[in-house]
Amino acid sequence: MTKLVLDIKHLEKKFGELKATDDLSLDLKAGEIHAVIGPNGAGKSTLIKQICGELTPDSGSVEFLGEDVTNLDVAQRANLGLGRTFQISSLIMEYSALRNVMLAVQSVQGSSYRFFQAIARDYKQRDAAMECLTQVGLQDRANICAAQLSHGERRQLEIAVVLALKPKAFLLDEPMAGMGPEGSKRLTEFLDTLRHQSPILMVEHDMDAVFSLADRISVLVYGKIIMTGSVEQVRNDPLVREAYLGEQ
Amino acid sequence: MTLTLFFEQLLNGIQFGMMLFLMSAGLTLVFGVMGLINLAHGVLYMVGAFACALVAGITGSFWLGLVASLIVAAMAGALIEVGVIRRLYKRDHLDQVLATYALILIFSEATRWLFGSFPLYLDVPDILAQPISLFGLLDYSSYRLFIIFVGIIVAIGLYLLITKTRLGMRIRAGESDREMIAALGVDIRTLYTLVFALGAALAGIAGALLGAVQSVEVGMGGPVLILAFVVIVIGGIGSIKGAFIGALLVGVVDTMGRFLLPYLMTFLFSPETAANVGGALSSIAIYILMAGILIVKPKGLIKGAGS
Amino acid sequence: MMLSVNREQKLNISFIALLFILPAVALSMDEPFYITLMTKVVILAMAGVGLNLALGLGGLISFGHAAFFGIGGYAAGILATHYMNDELLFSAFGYEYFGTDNMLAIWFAAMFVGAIAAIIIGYFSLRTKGVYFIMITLAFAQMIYYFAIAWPTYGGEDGLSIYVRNNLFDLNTLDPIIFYGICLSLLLLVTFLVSTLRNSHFGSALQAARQNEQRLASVGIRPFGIQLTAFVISAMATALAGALFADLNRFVSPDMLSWHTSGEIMIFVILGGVGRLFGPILGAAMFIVFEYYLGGITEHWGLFLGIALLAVVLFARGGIVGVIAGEVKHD
Amino acid sequence: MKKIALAMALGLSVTALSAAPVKVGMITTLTGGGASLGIDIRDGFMLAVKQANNPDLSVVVEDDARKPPLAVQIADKMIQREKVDILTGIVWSNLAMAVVPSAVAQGKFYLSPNAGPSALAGKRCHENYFNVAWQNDNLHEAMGSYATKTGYSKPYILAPNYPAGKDALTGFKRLFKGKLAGETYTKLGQKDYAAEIAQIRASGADSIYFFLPGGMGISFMKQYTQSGVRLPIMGPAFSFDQGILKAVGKAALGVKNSSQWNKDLDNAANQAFVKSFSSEYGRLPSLYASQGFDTANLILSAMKTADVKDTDAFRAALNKADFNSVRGDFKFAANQHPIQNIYVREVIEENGVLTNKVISTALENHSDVYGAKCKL
Repeated sequence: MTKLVLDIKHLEKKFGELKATDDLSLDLKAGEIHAVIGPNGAGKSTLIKQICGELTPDSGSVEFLGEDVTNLDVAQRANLGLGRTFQISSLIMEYSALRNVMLAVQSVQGSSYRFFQAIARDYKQRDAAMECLTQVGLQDRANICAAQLSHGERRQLEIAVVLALKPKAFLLDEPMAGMGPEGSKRLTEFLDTLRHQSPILMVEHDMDAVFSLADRISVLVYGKIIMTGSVEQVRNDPLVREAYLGEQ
Repeated sequence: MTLTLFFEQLLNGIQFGMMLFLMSAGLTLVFGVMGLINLAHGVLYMVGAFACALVAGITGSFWLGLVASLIVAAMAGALIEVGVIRRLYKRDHLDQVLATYALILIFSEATRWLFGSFPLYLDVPDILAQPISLFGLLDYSSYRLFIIFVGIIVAIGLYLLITKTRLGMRIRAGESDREMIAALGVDIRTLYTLVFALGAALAGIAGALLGAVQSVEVGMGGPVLILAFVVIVIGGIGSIKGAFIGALLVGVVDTMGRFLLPYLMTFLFSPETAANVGGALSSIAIYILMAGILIVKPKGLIKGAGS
Repeated sequence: MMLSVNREQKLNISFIALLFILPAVALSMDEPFYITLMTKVVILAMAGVGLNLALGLGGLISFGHAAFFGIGGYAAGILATHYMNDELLFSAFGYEYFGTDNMLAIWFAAMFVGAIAAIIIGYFSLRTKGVYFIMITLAFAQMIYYFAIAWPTYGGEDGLSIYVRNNLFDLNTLDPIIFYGICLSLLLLVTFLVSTLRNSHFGSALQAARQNEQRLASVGIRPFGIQLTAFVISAMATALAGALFADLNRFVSPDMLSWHTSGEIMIFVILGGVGRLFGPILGAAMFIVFEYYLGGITEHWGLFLGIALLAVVLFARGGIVGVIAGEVKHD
Repeated sequence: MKKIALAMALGLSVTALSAAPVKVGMITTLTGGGASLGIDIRDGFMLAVKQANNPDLSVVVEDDARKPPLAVQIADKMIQREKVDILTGIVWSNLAMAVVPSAVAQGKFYLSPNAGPSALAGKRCHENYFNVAWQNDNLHEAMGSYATKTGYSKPYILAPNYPAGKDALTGFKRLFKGKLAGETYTKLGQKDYAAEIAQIRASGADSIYFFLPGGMGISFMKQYTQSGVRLPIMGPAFSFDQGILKAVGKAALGVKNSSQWNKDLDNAANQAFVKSFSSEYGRLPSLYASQGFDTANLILSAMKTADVKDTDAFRAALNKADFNSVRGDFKFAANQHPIQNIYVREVIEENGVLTNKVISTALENHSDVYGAKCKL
């Protein structure tokens, strides 16, 4: 049996009367891409937030690399190696693309409490960041302010930032959202190579991407996982077709 | 210490709470709808008190003065909104703080120019000047009971306004989504002017009502402003209900603190030291309350808009 | 290497030059009062530079920095008073301390006490955001303010007189120009440190925390620690300014702790330009010059000061530096 | 507001005495809370200056807005730039403590027209510091003595929680012989006194003594009247003086308060002062105006016999207090604080205007207790 990287057990989260997460269990194995799909309002964002630590579940637990991280905050989980991207790009808008990535490198370096060394002179940090930008193809846009990047470029930058963290698992919240067909295709190819680095748990709407990338797919409806299986199993499940795919 | 005294103090606390509610209702309304930090709220309070004192002095009628305070403060509010505040909604809190601080300087100094530095005379109307007996146990100021009454009326009025009227619907819409109401075709500029004027009128009437039991002078708005902020922060900024609860809480804690702390200290210290220590503690009681509540509930007791 | 100098840097350089030239002119014209006035500007500017670190770089709108200003002042006042009266301040492990009139020791004490206060206030306040943060910092400052008024040992509302200015090496600190020199050196030092900090790794994380806390946390840097550190450093600079202010006036009073003082320090920062290195210095200079000259012209100077401030907010966005040097540039 | 008030008498070319001109710097509160006090001091002072018409005396006035650091800045300016010889004008003890020690240390004279903190009367007294009003405790001591004489056995006393408030209650207790029904320190600037009034009612007090200057006193009196508690009230003059009585209203009628001056004191100087002040400014003079007036006359009297540049001679001339004080007999004690009578006044209505009438003398030729600690 492959070792579990992420193991989510019996997660519950209520907002008032609404059960946004309902006895949800989910795992991520080494080397795989696990996609979570579901209609709007199924509770995908709430799930992501509980995995990365922005929300605390009412009950249940999240284990990462065998360690219970349920009570850890976002930064602590990130330090353990949980690299997350945002559905709507969440960047440091006044910083250049390079500075955005450098911040992630800085976190890995553990140098955030260096008060006197000028960041402009930290060539190690700069080079490491540049490498990540090159990986996603943004090397020519390194000095452009994040606010001035196009939507697609911001998505790429999100990925570059998370690469710089050298995470032990990727947590991608709709990485394809808002990308053109060309961009989606390139990103799909890129993510395919990424799985060898670390496993990926992704929430995604783009079915083409999901079906071409995922080793396993979980279907989330009203806060519950109604099934988990291979691409084929999910494609052919009548329940899924009715609850989700039937809509399209 | 008798039970009667204890209840009288509790009543005093509630009464003080109502005063605080009157002071802070307008502030929290303006913050809730427009997301504006209005340091000039205390100035509008002063404007109301001066208008009331002036008109009451000329006509001899406190009630006419009260009406005048409402009108003048609302007009001053509308003037400020159209002239200055309107340009600040999209700015950050810092610009708002600086601009409304500037308004404090301008209004205070202009008022002094017009009225001079000596405090003005304003007394309660004759009909409310005499104390009345409560349950045959104690004499209580009828004017203070009147303030409790006005506080409740204002609370109910605001509740009805916000939940039952068209204007209230727009205000609620504005609280939850500022772009949306513009999309709905509501004239947002007029709405904001209206809300600001309403907030100002509430401040003005509070100034007139409290001016009659306190002193009407330039600078009277400063301490009020800080108190009102404490109240709305405890209650949850933008929530009228929160302001009501916060005001009662602050009123009771402050009054009971002033009353009980020096008393409790007599068990620990000599009478003179007790008066000193108790006095010192009671003057910071409400700030301790506020810090305590914010540490436990960082967004105040009631979830308000714009927070 | 070519040094490219942008407009903001030109402005800063010319302003530093003015800080040196003007007192020299005042000295040559035998107008010591103007030196005193400039000393006040320099000291208040330092309080502003301190606040600017938290407010401008960190986005922490503290409405309670008067607490640190006043704490610094009282640290100086208390140490000096005990020294003068030869009264025991504290004794520990058989060592008895009677205060000091050595400025270096006083500065250190002011910053130390300011830092302790900032750790406590910051630890609790940083759990809140936005307007709540503004108000909780105000609440803490008000607690200290009322405490200082009511606490009789060090004068309560009457404040504490120092009578003689404290000493630094063998300098005649009572000579206005020498005291100005001391204050200016410290201001330039503090400003240089803040500038270094701004460009450091820490500064990068701090400014990121202002723009997007969520992002900072998600790359594994805890905003809380970064912000608390910035808050404490900011408070230390403001406390140092407070200690100097006490020495300037030879007097400390709870007035230094009042919310008006917090508001004024904040106004220096906004007036000059939030987050600009020299913003608070220009802001403080403008404010004092305005207050002084208007005060000399009319009894109703508050009215005109108000109008001037309003004009700056409405028509000069980004403060004075913003108007002269344009928008902030990040690489 | 630099008002060079006196640049007059240019026509006079010959002066009998060739003494150096005297420049007075007045730092007082003209804006913000309590501005009316500063305005009265200034107006009283300037009236005397105008009447004396002495071309050798010039005055600069500036507003301290009741802020200690601003007062210090103005003092620095007046000493360093205006090169004044004498400073005066400060209303508040805390501002006086900020300005006076360093001003007198720099060899300037300071004449206090209002504040009299105990430190400056005792341990920190200075040969260049003269108090022309009273030591802070004086009026409170007078009321303590009055309460004893009147036979009150259980007064309730209250004051704000700050040094002047504590001095006030200490002063009252010093000369009051008997028990207190209660003692309360309120928050400085407090405007609601319901809780305190309830406690007074419950305490079984037979009288009330309070020191609540400015708006605090106005608020207390209004609320007290409405509360239905009917105990005799005593206070120092500050809460019942001319400038504030109008705002307190009829609630103040009958209140006993202590003052070293009143407009009905029977001496020629006073009658002339009241008359000329009223016609000059269109209002009745207050306690503060009388103190400002006396301060100016004290300076003028010293100028007649001494040159201000000869510090020792001028100091001696001031110490003689050779002028007609509007409060009658006036001289300085060893610590250069007044020895004077302190009267009990009652608030009355006279021609539709609320004002005070002297009803008795509380203390005769009274000085302060701190002088013993002064080494002058």
